[in-house]
Amino acid sequence: MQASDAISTGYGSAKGNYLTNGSTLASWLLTKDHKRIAIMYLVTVSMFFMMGGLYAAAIRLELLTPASDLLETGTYNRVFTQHGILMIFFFLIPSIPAILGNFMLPLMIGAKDLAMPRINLLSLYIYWAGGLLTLYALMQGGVDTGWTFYTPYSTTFSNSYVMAVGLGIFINGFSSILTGLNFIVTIHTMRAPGMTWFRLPLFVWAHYATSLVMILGTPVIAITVLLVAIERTVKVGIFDPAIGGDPILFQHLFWFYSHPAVYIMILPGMGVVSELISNFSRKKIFGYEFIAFSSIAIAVFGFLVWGHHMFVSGQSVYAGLVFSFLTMVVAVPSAIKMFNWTATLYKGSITFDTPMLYAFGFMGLFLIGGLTGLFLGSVGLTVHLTDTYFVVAHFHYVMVGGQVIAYLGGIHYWWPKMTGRMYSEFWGKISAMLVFVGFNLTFFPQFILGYQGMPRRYAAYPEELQVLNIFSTAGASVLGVGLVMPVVYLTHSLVFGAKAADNPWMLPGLEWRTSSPPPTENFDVMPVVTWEAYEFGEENGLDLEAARRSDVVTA
Amino acid sequence: MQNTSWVPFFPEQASTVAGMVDALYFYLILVSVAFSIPVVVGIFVFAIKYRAKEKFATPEEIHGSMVLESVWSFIPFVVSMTIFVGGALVYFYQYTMPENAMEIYVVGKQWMWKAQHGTGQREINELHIPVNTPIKLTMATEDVLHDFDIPAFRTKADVVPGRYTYLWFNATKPGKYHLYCAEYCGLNHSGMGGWVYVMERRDFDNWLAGNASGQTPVEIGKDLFEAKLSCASCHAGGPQQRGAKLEGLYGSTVKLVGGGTVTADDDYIRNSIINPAGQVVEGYQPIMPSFKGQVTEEQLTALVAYVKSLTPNAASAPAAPAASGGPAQMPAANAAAAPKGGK
Amino acid sequence: MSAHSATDKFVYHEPGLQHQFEDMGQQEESVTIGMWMFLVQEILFFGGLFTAYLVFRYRYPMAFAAGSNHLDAFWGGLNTLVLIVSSLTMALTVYFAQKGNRSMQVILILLTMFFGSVFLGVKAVEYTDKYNHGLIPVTGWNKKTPAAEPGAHSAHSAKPCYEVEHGGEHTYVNPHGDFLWTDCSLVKTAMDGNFLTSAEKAGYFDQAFAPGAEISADKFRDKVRIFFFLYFVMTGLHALHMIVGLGLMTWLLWTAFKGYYSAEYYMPVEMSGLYWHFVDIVWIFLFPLLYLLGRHFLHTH
Amino acid sequence: MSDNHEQHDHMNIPKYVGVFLVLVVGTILTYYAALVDMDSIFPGANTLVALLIAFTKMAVVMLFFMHVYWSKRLIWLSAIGSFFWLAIMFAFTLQDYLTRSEGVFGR
Ligand code: HEA
Ligand code: HEA
Ligand code: HEC
Ligand code: CUA
Ligand SMILES: [Cu+2]
Repeated sequence: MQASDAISTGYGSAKGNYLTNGSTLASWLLTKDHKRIAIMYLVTVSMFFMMGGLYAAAIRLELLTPASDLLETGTYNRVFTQHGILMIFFFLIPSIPAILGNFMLPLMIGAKDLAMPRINLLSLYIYWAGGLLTLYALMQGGVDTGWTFYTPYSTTFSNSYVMAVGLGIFINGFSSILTGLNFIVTIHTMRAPGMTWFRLPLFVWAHYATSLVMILGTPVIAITVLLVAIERTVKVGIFDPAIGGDPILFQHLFWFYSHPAVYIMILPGMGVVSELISNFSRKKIFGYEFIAFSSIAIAVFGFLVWGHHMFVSGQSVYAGLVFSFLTMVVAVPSAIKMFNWTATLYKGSITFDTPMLYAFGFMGLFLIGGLTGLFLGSVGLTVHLTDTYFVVAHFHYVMVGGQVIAYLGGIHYWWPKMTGRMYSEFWGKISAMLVFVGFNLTFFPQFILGYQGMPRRYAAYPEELQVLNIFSTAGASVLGVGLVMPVVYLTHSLVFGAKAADNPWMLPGLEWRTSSPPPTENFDVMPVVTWEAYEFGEENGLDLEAARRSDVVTA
Repeated sequence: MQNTSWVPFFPEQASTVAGMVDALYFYLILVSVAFSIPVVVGIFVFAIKYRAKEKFATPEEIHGSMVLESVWSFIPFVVSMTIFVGGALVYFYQYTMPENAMEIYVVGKQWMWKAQHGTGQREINELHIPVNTPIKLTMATEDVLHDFDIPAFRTKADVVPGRYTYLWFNATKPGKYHLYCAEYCGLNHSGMGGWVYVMERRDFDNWLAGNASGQTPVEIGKDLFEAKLSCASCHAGGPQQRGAKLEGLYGSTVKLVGGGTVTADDDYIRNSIINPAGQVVEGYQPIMPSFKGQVTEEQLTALVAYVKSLTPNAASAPAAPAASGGPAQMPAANAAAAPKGGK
Repeated sequence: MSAHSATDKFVYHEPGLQHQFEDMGQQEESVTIGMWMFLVQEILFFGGLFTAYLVFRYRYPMAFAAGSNHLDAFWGGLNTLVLIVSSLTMALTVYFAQKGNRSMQVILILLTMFFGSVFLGVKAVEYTDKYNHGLIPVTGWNKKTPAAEPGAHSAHSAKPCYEVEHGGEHTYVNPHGDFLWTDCSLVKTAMDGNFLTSAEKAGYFDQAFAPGAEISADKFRDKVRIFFFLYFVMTGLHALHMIVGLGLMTWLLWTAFKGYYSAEYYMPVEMSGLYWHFVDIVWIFLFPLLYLLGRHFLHTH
Repeated sequence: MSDNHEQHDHMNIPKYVGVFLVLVVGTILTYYAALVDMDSIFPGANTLVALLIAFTKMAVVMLFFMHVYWSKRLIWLSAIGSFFWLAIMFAFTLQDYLTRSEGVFGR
């Protein structure tokens, strides 16, 4: 045991941890422990990410040459559709909430578990069921509708497995709803004594906002894909104009969920980054309330702007203007966050551990992604930009540059807590930099391609656009290497990594005050919170003096 | 914006709205840079200046500042409003239909664009228009959503089944510009496009009057087959193609669905084009669309000549001049896609 | 640091207290909030359908009036009352659970289940009736009645006309099980009275703006079929919730019978009650929207 | 933490029956209201009346049968909030359909 353990572990346990508490298959599959559930999510979500990544590789290889030569157009269409579906519904949406949120939320608020452990397990099984159905459909031949399932192509014309994938997404949606429900209840009722709302770490606030969106939005996509499925099977319905329906209604219903869903895909990442920026500057976050409330504001106002995906779809000009206006408004809370993070660095004591490198990466990439969101929100400009690679670049900047980077940062940050092992800091830094460089090389050229007019979902494109596409593919290779590396060294660390201290970075959060890995019910002793969020001083029970003397604390 | 031709990788500006869109674009780039500089410089400066000098330090606490928060909420808000207003003005321009525009009907179908001019002239995957003339497209689709997109004009609009949608532009520069389908529409979405030809008024009138290209029938046929009529989208000869293989067809004996056989002569090819459902080749689905009414007699002759040229030793007898070119009507699709649900 | 230890707290095990909670109050609050969040989710789940209903009703009011008139407001009204009664019995179940009265609880749960079943029975009758009239909006799913049999329920005011088709040895009124609707009288009346919106004109007529255009029976039928599609999806989903509710009641009946609940612990009863009332509320909206709106038009013209 | 046990005193059988009667009256009212042509007063009046009655019925069910009246702020908030979100969905979808005008998009 290292010196720092004794100092910082106020509430931990020496007896054993959640990993050693039973090793049979049943002890995992029937567990109600949020930490084990999170680990099972981690494994499956990563698998889906790799599959999605392989599809991405196929996309980029095909686009190396202008002609549709490597993949036939029909295959290409399936490839990008499946890439989108796997990445969005089965990777990005559950990524941070179901893994890091699930694991950390109870720890951070000082609870023994989520409020509804059985529902948590149920949500995992639902996710598996939805995932299996989708995988089955992919084996059978896949879908070719685009992840947006626009009607009437999806209801009447496509002869791929729309039904099965649709039902997969329908089922999976309930997993997300149950996770959100569980988080809201947990945050309301399970806080430890002294853990007031404004002492909550911002990660928790971000998850509260995310959960709101999950509960209020996801049911709508569920019913919408159900209607598509019904329309497909019985050939009646409300979306295909050939039988009297209205395809634009589908778009309204779809985006009512799917725009707010993009905030499901960024708010948790913003939560992670708030943690990282503050903790690795060892400084209280600047404007805590503003960051907390801007999360809620994003969640709420995010519901008012869905029509910005439909500027050229045939909705009314008036609606286009209203949605454009509100899109601008919803960008402001993100701006507030951005500035507060920057201000937090001011006069801090900044270290450059791997998680912090990811946080810096997030700041830069989300900045570009968000600002290009404004380009797309400006109606007149979007008429030119919509359905081009500009949009593709925008959303990869926010989703990959934002959420995925934040997710990686979070995984590295909490890895010692989750596994009790330290990863290699050297490889961590190398891979963080490779990801950053590769990412920009992949997607920045796509902005230019987009402005030149290259439409998205194209298997073949005019020759004059090849140069930039080659850059993009080259970048994707670098990015791919950068992303494979963590898989390798993190796995490696599970066996060979140095044992992690309970609080390797001497941080004040409750999750750092229990042992690494934490015991089954998280704390042997019910914690009582007497400090504000992000207070690094010794008076809050952190024996920094002793920690400084021992140099084993960080690996 | 005046001249952007020096900017690398920048699309041509060829319509009245293009300059406005580009101006908006440059304004947004300016805004982005203006907001990025404080953030990026801030990150770099702070990161370097305040890098940890001591392990586990506890720097002085700064809680926040109401003044700063107000400033950096208010400024982005105001700036974003200018973006909104700019966008709205351009949008109005893009979608307010001019009064005396020249009207062209456009029908999208999987996977081709069919256009018909006021004079009855038809074209497929091409659009010939005069320069400096407002053009209004009235668009319909026979099947799924498509999107008529001309990047050089910086404008596009979805074509929605069950109703008409409209698009207008005023081209400012003669030339040849990409035409795309920008809304995903299935298998050959990326092949659904062609060219927009902007011509001087006089050239356009000539074009309307007749095709003065001076190509041989086989060349014309090849052009039609590969680009204008998109025959190649089904007949390119790959393993997964949906149409029959045409190489070596001429003079061979073709097995038909239902048991019959027929020798592939000029008439058979001709009929296969204008009435494909009449003789369906064994092993294929009767999905080939009829091109009746879309190809002129000359074009038909040229197509037959081209298909024959795919069989190396075929006798080069002139195509039999049969006459059955139907009267020019609106593209069949227009009637089919008459407004059902729209309003 | 660890001044507060577990021994400070009064630890005992109340019935039904789950391991993650500290005390019963915390558990009850969690469960209540959880249930409400679930209901919020349910409201938006139905909300998608209501949006679809709204859009189509706004665009094709006459088609919806025609469809709505063809539903039987008597059955619909009766079912509303049945459901309200079951809501009352459910509310009283909770009331007696709070009082710790086991026998009343059991009786009232049984009553609730009875009324719930009556509701579903009536729904079944209605669905059958639609089936017999060729009003299932799916081709092939309607009754293929031999023409010799006189169609039942000929008393309806807006009866769709059957086309008699001759095929094979028998003569069928609906050989392919089509959705049958040929009655355009309502549109005619509305047309003559100048009640049609321009969306409807475009939706019901072949040449929307040509003078003297003829109503297209096909186009009108498509719109009425959308009404029936929504009718079946919405009431079907509602009925599904009723069935789930009945399952819940069965479990509740068993546990109440076993005496699991007391004046201290009756959370499950209360939560089931919330669910049951929610299902009732959905019907409170479905009834006027599907059965009633547009009726005045037929009444007054 | 929670004061659920207090609910014993808020409602009694006569009150429950009273709420029930309100619901029955509402049902009958909504039926007859639907037969009267109020659309001639202003278009949509029939719909409005039907919905007003439905909302009233919903309100009493929620307040008394579901005990919202005596519940915490959070419950009020989620009850009202969910309908507010429905309203957003309706309003923002309809703003498109209601404003499609001739000459611009659509016809
Ligand atoms: C994580 C996901 C995510 C996030 C967070 C965002 C954030 C934003 N998005 Fe993005 N978006 C997507 C994912 C996301 N988007 C996806 C997946 C699509 C395509 C879907 C498809 O069709 O397949 C899409 C498409 C898309 C479109 C439609 C494009 C089209 O198809 O035509 C639009 C249009 O308005 C848009 C706008 C915005 C805006 C304004 C924001 C804002 O929230 C951004 C706010 C952030 C900032 C503004 C940066 C920080 C601020 C400052 C540094 C200060 C300066 C600020 C001001 C001056 C206001 N997005
Ligand atoms: C979370 C969301 C997410 C993520 C992470 C990504 C990641 C990537 N995406 Fe994706 N993308 C979408 C969401 C996402 N995408 C969506 C929604 C669409 C729209 C679909 C549609 O139009 O319907 C889209 C479309 C899309 C297109 C446009 C296709 C088209 O319109 O024609 C392109 C083109 O370049 C692309 C590229 C990439 C690349 C190079 C990555 C890279 O970042 C991927 C890098 C990852 C890896 C390379 C995997 C990592 C590897 C391992 C972990 C190890 C295992 C693997 C090996 C051993 C090889 N994506
Ligand atoms: C949508 C796909 C499609 C397009 C576009 C298409 N075809 Fe076809 N074509 C087919 C299919 C499928 C068959 C085989 C079935 C049949 O005979 O109808 C066929 C058959 C033929 C045949 C007879 C071949 C034989 O082996 O007997 C000829 C000739 C032909 N097409 C010429 C053309 C020409 C010329 C064009 C363009 C003007 C064209 N096709 C466009 C799908 C298409
Ligand atoms: Cu047509 Cu894409
Ligand atoms: Cu959006």
